[in-house]
Amino acid sequence: MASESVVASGDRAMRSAPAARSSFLATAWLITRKDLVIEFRSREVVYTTLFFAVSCVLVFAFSFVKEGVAAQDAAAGILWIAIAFSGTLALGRAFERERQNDTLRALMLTPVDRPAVYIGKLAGVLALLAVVEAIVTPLVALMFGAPVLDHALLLAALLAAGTIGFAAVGTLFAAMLIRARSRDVLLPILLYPITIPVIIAGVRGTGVLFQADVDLPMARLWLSILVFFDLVFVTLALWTFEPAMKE
Amino acid sequence: MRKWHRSFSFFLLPFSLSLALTVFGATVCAQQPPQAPDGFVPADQLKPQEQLPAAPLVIAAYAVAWVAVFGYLWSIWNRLGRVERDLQDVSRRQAAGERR
Amino acid sequence: MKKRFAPLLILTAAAFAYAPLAIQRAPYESTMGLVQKIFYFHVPSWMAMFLAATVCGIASAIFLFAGRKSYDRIAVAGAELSVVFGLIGLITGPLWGRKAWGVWWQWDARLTSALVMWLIFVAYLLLRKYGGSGSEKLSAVLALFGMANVPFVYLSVNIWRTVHPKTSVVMTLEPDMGRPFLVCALAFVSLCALMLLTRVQLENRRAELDELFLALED
Amino acid sequence: MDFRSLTFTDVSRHFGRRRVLNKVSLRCEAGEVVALLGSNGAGKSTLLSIAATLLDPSSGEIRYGDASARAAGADLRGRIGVLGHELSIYPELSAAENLRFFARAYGLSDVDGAVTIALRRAGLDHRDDPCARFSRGMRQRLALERALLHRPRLVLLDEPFTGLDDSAIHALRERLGELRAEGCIVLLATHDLETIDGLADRAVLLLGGKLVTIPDGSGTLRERYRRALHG
Repeated sequence: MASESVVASGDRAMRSAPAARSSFLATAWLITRKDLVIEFRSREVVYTTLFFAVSCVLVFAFSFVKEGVAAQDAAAGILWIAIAFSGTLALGRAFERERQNDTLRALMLTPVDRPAVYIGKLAGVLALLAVVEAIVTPLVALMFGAPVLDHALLLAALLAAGTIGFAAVGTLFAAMLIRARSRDVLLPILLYPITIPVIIAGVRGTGVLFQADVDLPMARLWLSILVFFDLVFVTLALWTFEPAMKE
Repeated sequence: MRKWHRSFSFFLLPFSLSLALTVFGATVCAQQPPQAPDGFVPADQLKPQEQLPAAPLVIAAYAVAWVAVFGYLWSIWNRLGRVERDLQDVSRRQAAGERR
Repeated sequence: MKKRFAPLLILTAAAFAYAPLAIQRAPYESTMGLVQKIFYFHVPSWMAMFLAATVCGIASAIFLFAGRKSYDRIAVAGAELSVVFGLIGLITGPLWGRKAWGVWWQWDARLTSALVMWLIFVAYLLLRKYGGSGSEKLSAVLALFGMANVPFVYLSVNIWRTVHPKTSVVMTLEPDMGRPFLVCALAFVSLCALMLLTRVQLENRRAELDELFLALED
Repeated sequence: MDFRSLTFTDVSRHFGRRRVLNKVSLRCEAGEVVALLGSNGAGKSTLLSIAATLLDPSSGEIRYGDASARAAGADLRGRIGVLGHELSIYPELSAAENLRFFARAYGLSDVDGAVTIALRRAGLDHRDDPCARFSRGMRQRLALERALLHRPRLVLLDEPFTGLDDSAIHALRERLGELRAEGCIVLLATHDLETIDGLADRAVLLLGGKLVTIPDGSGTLRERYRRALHG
């Protein structure tokens, strides 16, 4: 190995101090891209979460079938339960990988500011859940005859807002549970009470879209409630991520 | 070793028990029938909830409140006693440690 | 600690001594009759729960951002009290509802969000019990989310049409009902403060015990 | 943001009821390699984590030059390089991808330049398969280069010799010499006395949470270590 020429006693360490730290968004994108590349390579979390979500929907479908026809009004609830459960699974798996390789610790050692790490991880989880929802929603439409395409844009907004609210809290807790004992059971215990309002708003909003006489203003009301929750949860998470990650 | 916690609970428990009795007494003697509703309706036609006597519900509610409060106070007092005992034998072990 | 206890203890005892008499003398509510008397314990227990939840939230915020360990102990006390008073509220409510609305539980905004808030503090206690050593900070964050729910619970009854009485009903009570309510409210709030102090005292003694163990090792 | 010394003042740390560090005071100067000795569980990793700003001390204080970690903020982390017990490498990514990710995280201006040099030093420049297939020694070398990528002032190494073959150990000893010449502060935790003997300017021992300085004097490090242990 050609050994680097040793600079006598010159203070090399001093002169080549790194440039100013990269901006918030650049750091967040750096972490998201890394997560997506890892996920694209192993695809482990996508496949497992997807299969889990599909089996979740099937199980519910069987339980609500009457004389061969699945209950029409159960579609919204089932869709959101599948999202919530697979979301918890995906969060647990994503951070389990960080724990096993202790890589989050290395990230905490770099000068990146912590909220950017949080946003980066959050975006990674959201991308994952978007893939799951893109497949589960048509499945629910197929099995329950839910009119998914009638107000596709509003439905997509509801799903996005609900998933952001759910994942915002989930990412924060999953990251902090890395050191805790029995974290697999603690994540749902902590996550569901906090995100119940988000799930209720999501189910009610989606339910309104699926029913025969669609009540659009009501759906928009639930959407605005979801956005309100997203803002509250994300800001609260951004404030608390830094002190909470400090041991 | 301050003894306040023992005197505090010594004083609190008998006092609260007597208090609980007064509460039950008050609710029981409050049994006068509520003013009769204007029209007389045969009992079985009333909505199910009307047929339900109110008194047991009220007594149950007050009982739950008192049981919860005293159950919790008792649990604090219990845990406090255990911590005090641990504190004593740790300080005894420490004192013994210094003497050795 | 002892001197702060005595006045509070006397205040609580006096309020609780007078409460049943005041309740017993309060007139019957025109439509609901006797069952409405649960009101005098149901609403104050929720007031005590809100107080404890807010104490827990604020103490957690101080512990999290200022890193002061003593506030974490106050937060634990607040969380436990939120669960206890929440439990009283969640049991007395349906008892009253059974008669007044004909059903034990109704999934409307006020009851649901109150239940959710109570579940959050139950989760707080579960986390502290099973989370292992590093779980204080996480439970502080959870308490912050719990406290963010407190205003939401309070406002939910006004935003949605709910079967639960509006918050304004307390202000518009007729004087005969208003007095006993105030007595009970005072009784519960002072009881909450008293139990909070006792519980914090327990946490402090536990911390002293840990200190002694540490000192023992040196 | 830079500093010339690292100072621990009465640093204590306990986990629940177990005291791990008890009033540890130590000062390390620029251009010095300090060996931190002690058996497993003596608190070596805890002390390194505290120095790396990952862990807060229960009491006592750490100064980087004359600034505290809280005052220095995130920039301080840009001047510290850590090789932990766990190597903290993304197994799904290749060596180059790992280094490029951390180079950007450290905000280096010339990312590719730094990465190619680091790969060559780690002897991994011809490997582009994921790190999962690397041996412990290769991963260790990669983790070391990752820790030194941003030319840190303070270098914290936790058991750097484990899993290395002789040539790798020789390369590491040479690298430590370079770091000392460059004016870095190197704090190295190990219980491999033979390898570190003659390399460290100073050695200190963590015993029951307390710090014991091993006098320089005559004899090998092991003899002086034994004398300090039973002295």
